[in-house]
Amino acid sequence: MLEVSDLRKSFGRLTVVDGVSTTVAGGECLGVMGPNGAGKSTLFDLLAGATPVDGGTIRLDGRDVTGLPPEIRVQAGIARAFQIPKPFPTLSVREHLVLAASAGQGLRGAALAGQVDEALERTGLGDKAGRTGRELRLLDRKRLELAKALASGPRVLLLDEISGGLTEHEVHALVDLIRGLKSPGLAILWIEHIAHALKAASDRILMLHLGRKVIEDIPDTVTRDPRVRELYLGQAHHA
Amino acid sequence: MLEIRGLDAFYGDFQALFGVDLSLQPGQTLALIGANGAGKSSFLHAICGMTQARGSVRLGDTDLAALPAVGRAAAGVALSPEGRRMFLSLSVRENLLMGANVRRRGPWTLDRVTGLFPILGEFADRPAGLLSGGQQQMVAIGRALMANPALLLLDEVSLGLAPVVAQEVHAALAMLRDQSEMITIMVEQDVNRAIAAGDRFLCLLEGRAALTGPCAGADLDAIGRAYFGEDDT
Amino acid sequence: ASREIRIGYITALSGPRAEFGASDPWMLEQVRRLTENGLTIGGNTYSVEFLMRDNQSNINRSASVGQELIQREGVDLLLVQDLDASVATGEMSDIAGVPSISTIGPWQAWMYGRGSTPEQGFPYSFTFFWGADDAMGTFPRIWDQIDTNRVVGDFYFDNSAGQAFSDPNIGLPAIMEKAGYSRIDGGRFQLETQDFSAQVSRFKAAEAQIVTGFGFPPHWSTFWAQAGQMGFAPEAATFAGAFLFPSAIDALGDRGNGMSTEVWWTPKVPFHSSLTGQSAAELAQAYEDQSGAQWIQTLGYSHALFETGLAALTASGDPKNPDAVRDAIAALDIATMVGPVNFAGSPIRNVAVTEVAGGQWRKTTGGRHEYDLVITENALAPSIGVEDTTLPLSQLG
Amino acid sequence: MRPGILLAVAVVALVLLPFGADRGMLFLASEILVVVALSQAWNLLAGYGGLLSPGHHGFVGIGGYALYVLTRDLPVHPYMAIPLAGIVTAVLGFLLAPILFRLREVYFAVGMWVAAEIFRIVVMRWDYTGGAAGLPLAAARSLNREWMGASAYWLALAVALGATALVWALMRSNFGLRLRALKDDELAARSIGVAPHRVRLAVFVLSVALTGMAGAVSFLSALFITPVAAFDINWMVTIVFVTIIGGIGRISGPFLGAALYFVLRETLAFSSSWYLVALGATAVLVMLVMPGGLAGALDRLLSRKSTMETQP
Amino acid sequence: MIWFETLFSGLTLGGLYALFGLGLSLIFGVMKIANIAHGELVIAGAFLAFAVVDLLPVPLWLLLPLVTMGMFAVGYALQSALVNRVLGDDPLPPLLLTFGISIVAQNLLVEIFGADNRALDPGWLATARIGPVWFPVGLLPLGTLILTVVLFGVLHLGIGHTRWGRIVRATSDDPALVGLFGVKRRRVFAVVMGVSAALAALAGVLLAMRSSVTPFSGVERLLIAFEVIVIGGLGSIWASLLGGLALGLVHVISFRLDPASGLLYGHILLLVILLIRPEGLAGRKVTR
Ligand SMILES: Nc1ncnc2c1ncn2[C@@H]1O[C@H](COP(=O)(O)OP(=O)(O)OP(=O)(O)O)[C@@H](O)[C@H]1O
Ligand SMILES: Nc1ncnc2c1ncn2[C@@H]1O[C@H](COP(=O)(O)OP(=O)(O)OP(=O)(O)O)[C@@H](O)[C@H]1O
Ligand SMILES: [Mg+2]
Ligand SMILES: [Mg+2]
Repeated sequence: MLEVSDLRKSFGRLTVVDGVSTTVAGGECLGVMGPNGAGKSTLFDLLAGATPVDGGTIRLDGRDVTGLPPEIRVQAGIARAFQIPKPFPTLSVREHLVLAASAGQGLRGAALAGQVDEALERTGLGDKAGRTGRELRLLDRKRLELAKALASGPRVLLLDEISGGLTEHEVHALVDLIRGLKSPGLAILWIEHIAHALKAASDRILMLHLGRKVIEDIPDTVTRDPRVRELYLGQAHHA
Repeated sequence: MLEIRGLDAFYGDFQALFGVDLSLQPGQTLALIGANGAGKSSFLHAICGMTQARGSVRLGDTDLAALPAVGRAAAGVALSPEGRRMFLSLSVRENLLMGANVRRRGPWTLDRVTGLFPILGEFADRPAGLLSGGQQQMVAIGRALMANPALLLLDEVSLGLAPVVAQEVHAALAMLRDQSEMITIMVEQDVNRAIAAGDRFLCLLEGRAALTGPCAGADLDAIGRAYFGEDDT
Repeated sequence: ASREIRIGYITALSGPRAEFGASDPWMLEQVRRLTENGLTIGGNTYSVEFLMRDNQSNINRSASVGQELIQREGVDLLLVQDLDASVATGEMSDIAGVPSISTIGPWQAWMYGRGSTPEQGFPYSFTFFWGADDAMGTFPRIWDQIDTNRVVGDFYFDNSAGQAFSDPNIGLPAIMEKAGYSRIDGGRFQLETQDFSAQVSRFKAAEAQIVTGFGFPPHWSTFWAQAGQMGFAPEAATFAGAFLFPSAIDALGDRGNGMSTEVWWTPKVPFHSSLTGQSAAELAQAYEDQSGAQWIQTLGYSHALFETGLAALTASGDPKNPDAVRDAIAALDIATMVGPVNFAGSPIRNVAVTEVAGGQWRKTTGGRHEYDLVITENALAPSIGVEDTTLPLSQLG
Repeated sequence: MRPGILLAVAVVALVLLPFGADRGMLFLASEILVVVALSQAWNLLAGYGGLLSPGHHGFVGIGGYALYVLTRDLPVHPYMAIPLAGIVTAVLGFLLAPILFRLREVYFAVGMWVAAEIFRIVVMRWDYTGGAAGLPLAAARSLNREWMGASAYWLALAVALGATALVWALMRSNFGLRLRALKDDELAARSIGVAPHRVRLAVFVLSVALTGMAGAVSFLSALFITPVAAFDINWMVTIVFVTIIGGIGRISGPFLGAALYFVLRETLAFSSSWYLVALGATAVLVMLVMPGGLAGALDRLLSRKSTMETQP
Repeated sequence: MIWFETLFSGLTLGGLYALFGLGLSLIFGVMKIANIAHGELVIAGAFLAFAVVDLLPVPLWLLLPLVTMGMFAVGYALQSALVNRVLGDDPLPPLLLTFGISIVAQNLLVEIFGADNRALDPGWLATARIGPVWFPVGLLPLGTLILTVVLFGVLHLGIGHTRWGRIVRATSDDPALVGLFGVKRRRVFAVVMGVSAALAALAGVLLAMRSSVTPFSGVERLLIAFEVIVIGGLGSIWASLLGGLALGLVHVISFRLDPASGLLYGHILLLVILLIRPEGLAGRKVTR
């Protein structure tokens, strides 16, 4: 479904994404991990079109979307939940989702309402539909990020650290939610620092370091890899 | 010594800290830990005057709570902020000199800081924004040291640092701790490393002190539970 | 019917043209006192109410105070002492059927700008002032008095008056050609122009010894300073519009000496007021004594505007009847502070053409004012005496 | 339901005003309505669209000139020419947008201002538009003298209420949602599929079209137009004052702002410059004590009152 | 020959333009606000000079520093009493506040000094010329240009290479953070506004010597100042000099070729430059 080849991005002299290639099929969840500043969020920026690429191609269902602006990519089906939530301060939660469903997918009327309700329910925001973005606490802001992405009817879902700040219990619930989202029509990419959660939800894990791919394999292999232990998990995880 | 009683912090209507107490002796280092959003940064901000706060904060004879941020800086409080916050249009040297802007006397000079972090001497004339994350972290720490602080606040010390660099920074901090009367409060995500670096620890949970004690012989399991707010039962 | 006559008066009291209206509050005070006891017309006594409005030198504001006076205040007669305002309100007066008289603005700009002709005229709006052709006609006669190579550089501010002055058929270019002067065209310029080095270098390169045109004092002072800096020193500088007021000459410092200009009115003109019997000198003296300011050329015309308006109302027999007032204005022929104002015998409908002379500003030696306007040319205004001949600038230093 | 009825009564009263008011009041009312319409149009672009334009006086002027030139050269009734003036300005705005929309923030603002200056100079230089001397309204004598004031009032009312209704409807539509999202955070809005160019272009064209129509209405009763009057920067001064003092980004802002503006003007107009000093001082004061403008302050007052009422 | 004169006039006019832009760009760079009252600061400087020479006939070399210091005080007071109170995330309150100040200032000047055009008589300097006979240049415009370049240099050094400049740049980068380094940002802003007002006033005095001003001349100066900083590009001091000289040259050349079009070609230049480089000639790309 999503094919990425040799993606590159530099900011000035700093190369942040350095020749990353991967593919994600429908129904699959690719976990992305790596130290702070490894280039994970930047990779998502490139996929979503928020920053122009310096090199490489991005294909969605075989169609080259590399040069398209973000709004067109959303309409094509690449949706994203930001690491740092960006709710619109004056819009209500429901308005966020209506906007996502209408602008992203061109839905109208009952279909639109249905999609919005479903996204509200899945993310547990049902009772907060009337709150404005400004009023939301961190946790709800993160949920709203996910809900927006869902409401836009994605084919590829980019999730950036949506579990930050959640308790253990909530993380488990989130893992269940993501598992439940899996369907043949949807490819998921999930950046997360909580290794066990990522492991539980992902079919494969991609580890980035200094903008390069270190390893991409099934979760067990990745977490056992000595490079991953050295670069990312650290000594604490040997215990 | 640092004496904090009943510290509350606010962002507008939102309360981020609830009655935190703390007391530290000269030369001590506090490891401040807690989950994402627990209020660690808010605690530091409340001490240095970057956010509205209520409660008493005394450093030696000085009543910090009565001073504005500018006055607290002059009284010897220095912060290395989360996210490093470089002055982007200033060179590395100028960033460091900004730290000396309050003109307190003491051992820390440009030369000593570049002695501690040689790479900063090498890059002294580069715009600070072009440095790597780890290097920026060094600038932020060096900039705080340049004030010759009596109370050094370090937020997310090893964020964005390669493990080996993080180790170097911690080694330097350990040296500082042993050499001076400076009080240090350090926020560190890696609990193990934090406990190793501190004399005492304070674990925050949703703005409240969940657990505190000496680092030596600390019970990591208890800290883990306090960290996530799980009940002992 | 009500026994009150309401007269609207529009002028510029603030804004860039405020100098033109500087004497108006004082003048209105005088006229109010004169009409304190009302006017007796056709056997009825009417009280007179004057409504003075400041157009803030802003043409939009002119339109809205014009509307206010005509629509809200229901004035019987509108007097307008400002060219821009008279153009803006002329149409309203015609459409609403409220007679209006204006002054201070070449009549060509007032008439052609509004899309009419001397044969056609307007239903209710009238103006009296000199014409661009007459004022410009004095210029070559001023220059004839000094010895030059007869090469003239000219440039004009681009507004309705400037268009009338620079018109190739009726404006200065045609007049100069007829009088045997050759012309170096400096073009028209816009209000915000801050640099005249282009004109200076063009005139200098062509060795022009005379500079002329039309503009406001700031334009001239910039031009004149740059001329000095670039070493351009003509023998005559005759610039319409810029040298009307003593303050503009004062602002030039020593370099104001010898500027020549069209003269509409000075305290020296031999005319008397039909209202008060005052001579021009007495009027100026009274103004200077009571206001502390120096006389200005608009003093005479403002006074004449009141004279004409009151004369028309009196002659109408029924001041509350717009058509009667309109007919009375059209039939007017009176001697005023600025000389004869004759609508009745004018070949140009709705327009009475007044006299204009030429003069030169000279530094005084110990007089009341720093500069004095000396009349040097009077072909179109023989009743105004010539005091001296024009002197070349090189002689005045 | 009650506010709806109130609104309907207010609109009917406004429509019937010419039968009750004298010519003077009617004229003042038309002036107020033109200012409301202009401010509402500017509010749409600046307040809701986040595009601060200091060049709307350029479109006031183009609207005015469109009326004069159209009625001079074509057999169009002046009243019919008002919507046509809106179309002319809309087309001009549409043509200009590709240039202006490359610019951001200050660059956009300066670009707008400069565009207005260019309009002015071109109209001033062009014989077709009468040059610096301006044009009389050739069709004026064909208007019914009795009903002129009332007609001008109704036209102003139509444009003002039309602008307000349009803003109201837009902000309740999907389009309004997109606009608000874009203004809050462009990247986030694009990330859920909002196309910024299309949305901005639409508000821009609507805003300048309304501005052009209001300009045409205003110059209809002036009967004469000159470049200096048409492209007067004071239009901008009034619009900015009214919108921001009233409360930018709120539909009631232009009404409240216009009310304050005209109260100040009508009570202080005789002291010429002091009235403008008072106007400026009001702007300073409002920004110091209620940065959200009158509408913002009113909102807070009402919400405080309602929380007080709901408390036992 | 004529073209040399044109070139020279263009550069000297451009120098004056650059000076209009300099103070505005300083405020914009440091506080990220557009000071709508900047044009009035220019004009107020000129009127302060008129007031001084009306009261006592001070020589020019004394007048310039007097006016500059006076307007520094005015700028400092304006910032600390008013503008500082509305600085925040929302750019609108400072915008309208300075807009209000500009209207008040303009009309106060009218009330105090009247609406007349006024010029400052620089005495012998008005027509003083130097250079060879075949190419005499005015001392006043030449002096203006030299003074402008010197001021740009001084400001460049002051901002780039002094402790004060470091504090200003740091405050501009992160106003919320500098308090931790003992910097009172409101004071920094007040000083910067003072400097900006002083520069504006100096430009105003030079303008009043070159041509003349009325209390209403502020708007045109403001537009020119904005054009200068936008043509040059925001974010650098020298960019304003570049923008000023470019605009001055285009104005003078177009006055030569087509005087009736006024500033038209300057405006078109601006649009063309922005079309090619939306961030100005020497501006940094705005990263968003
Ligand atoms: N716009 C930008 N300009 C310059 N540098 C940037 C920019 N955006 C990101 N960077 C740098 O690129 C590097 C990678 O950033 P990125 O946000 O992709 O990391 P990440 O892997 O998501 O880290 P984290 O786990 O902390 O979220 C960092 O060093 C960051 O400072
Ligand atoms: N500027 C702010 N405005 C409003 N709320 C804030 C602000 N900064 C922090 N908060 C809130 O205060 C709470 C505590 O945040 P704080 O940044 O102190 O946490 P922390 O422990 O430092 O977390 P982290 O590990 O993410 O840095 C959080 O709920 C956060 O959302
Ligand atoms: Mg990230
Ligand atoms: Mg933190």
